[in-house]
Order: sequence, then C-alpha cells, then structure tokens
Amino acid sequence: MDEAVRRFVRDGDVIVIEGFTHLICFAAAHEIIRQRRRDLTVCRLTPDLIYDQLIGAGCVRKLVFSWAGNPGAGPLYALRRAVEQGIPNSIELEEYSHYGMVARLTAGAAKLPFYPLRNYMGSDLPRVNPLIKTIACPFTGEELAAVPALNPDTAIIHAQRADENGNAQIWGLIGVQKEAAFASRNTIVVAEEIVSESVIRSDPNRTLIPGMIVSAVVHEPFGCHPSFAQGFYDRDNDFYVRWREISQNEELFNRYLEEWVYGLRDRGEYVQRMGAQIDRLKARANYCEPVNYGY
Amino acid sequence: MDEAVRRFVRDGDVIVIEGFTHLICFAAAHEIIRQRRRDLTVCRLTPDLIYDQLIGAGCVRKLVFSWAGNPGAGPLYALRRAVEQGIPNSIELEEYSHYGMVARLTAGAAKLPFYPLRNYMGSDLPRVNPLIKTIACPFTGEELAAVPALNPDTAIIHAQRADENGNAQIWGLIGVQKEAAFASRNTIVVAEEIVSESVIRSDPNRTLIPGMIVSAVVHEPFGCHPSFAQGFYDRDNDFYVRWREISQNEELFNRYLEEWVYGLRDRGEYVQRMGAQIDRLKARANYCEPVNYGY
Amino acid sequence: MATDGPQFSPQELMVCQAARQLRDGEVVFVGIGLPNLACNLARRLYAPKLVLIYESGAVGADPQRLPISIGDPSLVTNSLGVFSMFDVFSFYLQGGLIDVGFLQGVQIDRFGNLNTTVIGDYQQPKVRLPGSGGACEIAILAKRVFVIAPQSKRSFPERVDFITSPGFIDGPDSRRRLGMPGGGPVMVITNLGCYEFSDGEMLLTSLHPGCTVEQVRENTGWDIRISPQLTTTELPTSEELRIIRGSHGLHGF
Amino acid sequence: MATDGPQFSPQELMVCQAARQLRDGEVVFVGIGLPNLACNLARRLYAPKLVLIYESGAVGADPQRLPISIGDPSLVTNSLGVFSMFDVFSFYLQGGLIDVGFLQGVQIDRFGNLNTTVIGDYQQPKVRLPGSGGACEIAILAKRVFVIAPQSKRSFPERVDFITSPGFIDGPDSRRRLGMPGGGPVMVITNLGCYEFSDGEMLLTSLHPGCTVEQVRENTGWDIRISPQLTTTELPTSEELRIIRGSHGLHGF
Repeated sequence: MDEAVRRFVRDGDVIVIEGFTHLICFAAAHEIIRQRRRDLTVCRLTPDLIYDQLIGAGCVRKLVFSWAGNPGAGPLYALRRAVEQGIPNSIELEEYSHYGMVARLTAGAAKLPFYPLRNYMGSDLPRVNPLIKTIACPFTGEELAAVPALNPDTAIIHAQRADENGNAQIWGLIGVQKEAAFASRNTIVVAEEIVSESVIRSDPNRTLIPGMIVSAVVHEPFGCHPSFAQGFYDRDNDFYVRWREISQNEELFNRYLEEWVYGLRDRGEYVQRMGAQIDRLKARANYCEPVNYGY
Repeated sequence: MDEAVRRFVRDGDVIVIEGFTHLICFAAAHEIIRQRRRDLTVCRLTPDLIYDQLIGAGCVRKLVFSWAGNPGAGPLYALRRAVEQGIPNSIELEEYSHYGMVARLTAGAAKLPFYPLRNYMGSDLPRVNPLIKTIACPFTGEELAAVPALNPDTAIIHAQRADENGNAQIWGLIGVQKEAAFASRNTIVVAEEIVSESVIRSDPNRTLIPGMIVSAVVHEPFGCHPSFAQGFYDRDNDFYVRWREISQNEELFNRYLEEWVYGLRDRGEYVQRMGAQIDRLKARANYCEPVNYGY
Repeated sequence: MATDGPQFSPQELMVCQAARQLRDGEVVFVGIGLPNLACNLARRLYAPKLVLIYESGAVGADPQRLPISIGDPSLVTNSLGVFSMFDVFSFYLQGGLIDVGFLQGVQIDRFGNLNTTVIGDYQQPKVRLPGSGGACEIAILAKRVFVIAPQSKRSFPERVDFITSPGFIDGPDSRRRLGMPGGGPVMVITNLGCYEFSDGEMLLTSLHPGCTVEQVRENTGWDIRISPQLTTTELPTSEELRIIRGSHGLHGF
Repeated sequence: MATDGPQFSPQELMVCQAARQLRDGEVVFVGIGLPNLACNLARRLYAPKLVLIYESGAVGADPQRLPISIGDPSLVTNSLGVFSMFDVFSFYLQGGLIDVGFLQGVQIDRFGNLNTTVIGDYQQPKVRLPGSGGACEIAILAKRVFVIAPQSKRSFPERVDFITSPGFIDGPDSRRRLGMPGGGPVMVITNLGCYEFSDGEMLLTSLHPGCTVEQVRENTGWDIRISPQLTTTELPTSEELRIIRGSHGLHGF
C-alpha cells in the first residue's frame, strides 16, 4: 500500500476512492494521510468518514461529491469545519446529485466528453454548478441535462478477491466502482484476498475490473474497516456513530489521527490494535448456489 | 410459450429477441412462426438463423440490425432472398453497427431519447440511415454521433434460470439482454430451469432481469437449440453449417419449417424429435467457486 | 400521544400513515429510517408484493435486521438482485419504474420543494447540509413522492433557501412546463398532520389526534391552506404497532 | 507454397505474419478464423501476455477448442472476465483500451476503407453482405488495425462500393480532420503480400515467397504503390507451423 500510494497518488492529483457504503478502502486513505499528500481533488458520491478524515488531515483542496453526510449518524464535521471555517484549510466544493456523479464517471469510462440525463430541471443545483449544462436531443428537440466526463488520475477500488494481475471480483453492492476504475488513468486494486488466477477464471461473470486497467495490486485484509466487505466482515456501525463525536471536536479528531493513522505504520498494525473487536464483525457463512460454466 | 406469444407478440409489433450467439430463444421464434404473426419489425444485433427463419416464414416487415450473417458459416439466404428478390415478401432494412444497436437499446432502457457515441465519422452508414445523426458536446464543442432510443413492444430473453416471478439469472455471455428487457414495454422470460426464489436470492448479483419488468415466464428446456446455454448444452455448430444449405434453397427451407416448426406442437415435440442428438450437446460440469454473501 | 387506543409515538403514527399509502405491487425507492419501517409495515399488512429498491443497488431486499444505512449488508443478503448504481438510476429510476419515492428534507416549502443543501446563502452557508444524494432525481422522476419530515416554522418556510429536490417549484404548471417525467409530491407527513397537494400547493388534509390547526399554523412559515374536508389521522392499530415494534424495533428514531 | 523450407498454405503464412505484428501485453479485439489463430500463435511464441477481447464480451479467453463463432462457449469457460456488450464497446473500445483490432473485408480500397455491406448500390444491391457488426467502431477506435483478406481485382477496387469501416477515407489527413480517435489501418495481409500505409495509402512492402509484383498489379484495382524497400515475407518457421497445426488445427479456412 505504501508503494502504491507513493507512486499513484501525488500532490495535486484528482483521485476517486469509490464504494457505496460497501468496500470503502479506509486503508488507502490512512496511507495517503500518513504520506501527507496535499492539494488533492477528491471525488466520491458520498465523502463519508473516509473523506472527512482526508479533509480534516489537510490533504484536500477540492471535493467533488453528491451527498456529504455520516450515513445514519449525522453530519461530517471535519468537512463542515473546512467549508464553514476554513479549518485546517478551506476547500472548494463541486456538487452534483448521485445520478450526476454516476453519469460523470460513466462518461469518463466511455471517453465521452459528456453524459445526458433527464434531471435537474427545477433544482437550484445547476445555478450553483456551471458544469451542469443542457443539451437538445437531435431527434425530439427535448432539452436534457448534461454533465461533463470525470477522468481522475487515480481510482482506488477495494475488492473481495483479486489475482496478482489485478483481475478483481466484487459481489454485494457494486456501486460505481467499475465506472470509476475505467474512467481513471491509474487504478489501484486493494483486495481482501489475493487468489490464484484459476479462482477468477472459475467465475468470469464476477470480474468487475480487468487486470489490464490496474496499475497496482495491494493485499490488505480488513482494509475497509469501519466500512464492510460482504462475506468478510460487517460494517462497524458503532464506529460510524462514535465518529459523530470524534469529528465534531477538533482535538478528538486530531487525537484519532495520531492514534489510528500517524501512530501506526500500516493496516497490519491497525488490525492488531483493533484486537478482539474484529471478531465481533466477522461474517457468517451464507454461500451462493454455484453455477455451471461447462459446455 | 403458446400463451405468452399470443398475448405479447401481435401482428405489426416491434420485437427484440436478444442473446449474442448465446441464449437465442429459437423456441419463441418457432412459436411466432406457428402462430403466423405478420408485419413484425424485428430488432437484433445479429439476425442469425432465428430471424432468417422468421423472415423466410413471412413474419417480418422490417429488420433493424447490425450484422446479418450465419456466424462462421456464410450468409443468411432467406434474408438475402427477401432483400434481393422480395421472397416471400420484401422487407425494409434499418442498419447500424453493433455499438449503434447497443446504444439504441441503452437509451431505450434509460428512457433517454438518444445516445451519444464516438462513431460513424468517415463511414457511409449515416448516409443510408438518416437516424444516425450528430450532436455537439456542450462542454468541448466536439461533434459526436447520436442514435435514437429503441423501445420495442416486446423483448424475449432466454435465461438459464428464473423464478416464477421472472427474476432471471444469466451467466456466460450476457450481450445486450438487460438493456433490451428494460427498453421494452413487455418482457417474456424463457428459462431452462424454473427455480425457487431462494435460489435467486442466494446469489443476487447474478440477477440480470428483475421480475418487476417481466410480463410472462415460460419454462422451456433446450429452448435455444441450435444456439446454446452455458452450463446446459453446447452450440450445435453442425446445424449452423447445415443451415447454409437449407436456407439457400427455398424448397429445403420450407420443408424445414414444415418438419420442425409447423409440424410440431411445441418445443417439447421438437426435443422429442431431436432424440439422442441432444445428448451429444449436453454440457459437462465446470462449476464456479461459490462466494459468501454473509455479514 | 394520548388517545383512547394503544399508546404510540408521533414517529409510529407517521410510519403507519406512510405505510397505508402504498399499493400492492408498487416499486418503492426507499431511504433508511422511517420510510424503511413504513415499507416493511406495508409489506406485512397491506402490500405483500411491494418491491423495495435502495439507491445502493439492492432490489427486493429482505433485511433480517434494521438497516442503519442505505447500503447495509443486510439489504444484500437474500435480496432478489443487486445492480450497479448506473442501472439503478438509468434503468429503474429514469426508466420510469419507480412508483413511489420517499424523501426527507431539512426544509420544505408551500410548493413541496425540498432543501437538503444549505441553510443561508450557498456560497456563505450558515449551515452546510449533506446535499442531494439521489433526492433531486427521485423528486423529478418518481411517479409519486412522499415526504416524511418533522414540522416547525424553520423547517416549513414559505420558500426554501435552496431547491435541492423540486416539488411544484412555484405553481401547478411548473413541472409540466419543465418536462419533468414524475408526478411530484403527493403527501407530506409530519408530526402534526398530513398534507396533500392541490394546485401544486400544500393543503392540510388531516390532523394527528391531539393536534390542532393552531399548532399547524404556528409551525408553518406561510398561510397554510386547510382542506374543507379536514379529518383526523387514523390511529395506528395494535397490529401495526406490534409489527413496527417487532423484530426490527424503532431504536434511534 | 513451394519453397526450400517446410510446406505451408497461404493461410498459414498470413497467420504467421499477423502473429508477428503483435506486441507483448497488447489488448487485441479479435474476430474468429485467421485472426483468432494469429492471436493464439502470438500468445504461444511472441506475446505471452497478449489479452484477447471478443465483441461477444469474453475477456482473456483461453479456449480449449477452436472457436467456430465469436460467441463460442469455449471463449467463456475459464476466461478472465465476461462483460456486457455495453461495457465492451463503451469502456474497452471507445474507452481507448484496444491496441489492435483485426478486420476482414469483402472489398478494401487504396485508402484502406473496408466494405462488408453491399456490392453495388445500397438500395438495389447486387449482393447484400452482412454489414458492419462491430467493424465500423473498431476501424474508428482501435489504436491500430490489421486487415487479413484474400486479394483479387474485385476485392481490391480503387474505391469500395460502400465504406462500412473507414480506413484513411480519401487521404492522409482525413482521420485527423474527422476527429477519429484510433490510428487506422497499419497493415493489410493478403495471399500475395503485405501492405503498409504511407500518406494514408496502401503500399506493397513485402511479397510472399513465389509471388510477383506483376501478380499483385493484376489483382489490384488501382495503380498500387510499391515500397522501394520491398522485401520477401519471412517464411513460417516449423515451430509456428507446429503450433498452428497443433491442438486447434486450421480446418475450414
């Protein structure tokens, strides 16, 4: 992870760490904080705690997003401190709705310069974001909304399993990860398990991200905590609730970073420090019916 | 099948029977021929033998397509007779490339009036098809191609397994089936196996078509022959080669229809008539590694 | 709330009221919290074939615990299908398959416009709120929209500070004029009463037991219209309450 | 063909010649028939990390038999991934990931334009051909295009009857002027020789052993340019032939 972040996340880069609630790679964000990256433009539908941490740690210059809350537990206070008070630095916001962000990444992945959608009429969002434009259909004359392609420098995608070439398989919620990876110049795949190519090949329809677009593969078990990995460990909902208190208080926030980020060398030490708490989150078995690929 | 076709395929309808090489539902086409539907507009990327049969049987008024050949075995002669000599009736052609057809169905599924793509510059296709237009990007000014949405009356999709509500799971090649189903007013799901809902629920990422858009569910084992169903039976490549000879000769073509379509009541009789030939095509076991959906 | 029947909280009443609006077989784009409880209640009592879709991609979820977030793993396990967000927004929502969308708002105005973006000026916000999420497109594209919101003078201003998710914008004709595919808001359920829309404007149609028109006026930022057929909101039945309080509970709401 | 080395067919020579153009690690959009054999040969000898993508959706296929169609089940079993055609055309091809596309054509002209649509007039065709399939977008979007085609005066006209898949259209600048992302055709391999492109026009660069410039001229519908550095096409090696004739065979080509 150390090396992947060093090589593919540089000061000033545009990055996207995707995963909608599911498979959010906190291990990568912590490494970015540890390496004290600066002036990043960070893109995500839901900044979630992961970008709250990046923002509070001073890594971020600009946020491109569609919903900035702590899901089920209130606001993101580090983000609000930056926006409302410029602490630790003021950040620029570029704001869409979910569908707008999905459309931007889809256009980026398809190397289309824009994506059309039936949206935003009557909303104030286009008024505050000049990148939401309109386009007339050449067949019906209808006016549709259009958003520009988003092509980040680097995408970081956490997968349940990948082979050493980065062919990555994800199940459960798949969000917008495929589009984010194809849209980006580089993709870092982080995986709970590195498996042999034959496991990937046993179920090719599960492959969400092909190795050919992957720049680095990192093995990082438990790399999503406090987010979750279906089939591996549950979401740490208690931590999400506790984060409300931590992020609300600048001192508690900084102490959290000291203890859980700067004070640790890597995710391995994080897991060690978590200790027995991890067992509480481990997934029970609920296996799918296998299917036959023979002919 | 009898009832599904009677209810959802009417004279003059626009229909799409999708499946790229894989899972082409010949059972449905044969039923359409048996019910002597007329004036259909039939849409498919690759008309393949299935539309060659519909055209030669006089069911078709118009073909919307992108590649009209017998894959690996030459031309589609019934189609050529209709286009070149008006036998049994002349048909109208509306022609795209594969990506154009994919884009049309994607727009249809998303209820967008058009879909933009980087394509067709320098090709003569837009010259002979006025429905391939251009559109200027509102951000970069670039000129892109645009194709209109395709929203058929009925889609017929063959799945390996579905529950009684039409929640359908497909693996192996998935082509453009999802888009075709969402784009159509009605969808008929035909399945090799009707399974209990719990089988579907054991692997939700495999669901390609949700029951909510399905109008009829038909259980039709071996319903794709001479096409194939991954994990069930192989493609009958010999038949595809034989079709060259059958379709080339109008009399042989009509005799084929008599013997294998009009002369049979349903797919069950077809399978019976195939007899031991079927065993030759049955799939060997090659099961995937199961995944855990627990938390 | 104090009535003759079983005791219940305002939230429980709101959940029951929302659940009764749902029709069997409908497809609902559902958020967490009260809408989730309402849908589960409706599935148990009124609309067994209701299909729930979460913007996270889970379709036909059958959660075995109360989902805390819209992307809870319990929404995936044993669901009927999991789709990408591209599919959810393009094919389900924009594709016109969503009958009912549930929305919440920090502010809602007389035309049913919702604000979840900022209090105050956008560039110099007094309070920065989470933003749209999927709400803007749900408001525009779902056939019917239900809003569940606590009511106060601050949360019910005459005009929201920012239209995140358009209702009827500024009058009955606005949606049609702008070519919005969905039907817009049909009901707002608060802790005081239920509101429907007439000529694109909110209209008090039922008061919760124990609540008064005066209370409603005090907690509304404009001169609220009152239906001539004003009724009292039906009480939760014991069966409804039993289910709400059942396996999932109503902790934290 | 008669030479001093091992015996081989024109098809085998064409396959070897195509295979040698592929570089390790490249992503190839591949059709069935000769291109498929060329890619398999390249993977065994020259480019072990070549990734094959079929427009049917199979990525990284490892077929255990000779696929007869582009959607053969053997392309799926044990492939690295299966994607929808939307993904293949949007994200892989239009996304700029395809290094090499293989095309065939019933007609090809001096600017490398390909016709697979009609012989004669479009509305009153002498012969109706299959049409584009994915060829049009491959010709426009792939970084480099290789064409494998049998050569005759009819199949090599000065101008194709219909441009299904554009090469350089009518000159060196056309692709850039039209904003075509891909680089266009780089090599045409026929039963007589190999052609490269210079100023957007086909140029004979190597003759197959035993073939003559006169034969080429007789089988070309325009005044074909001949490279000053004209060479003789390298012969297939015994190792190449052994692999081509190996497990998969070359039946039917």
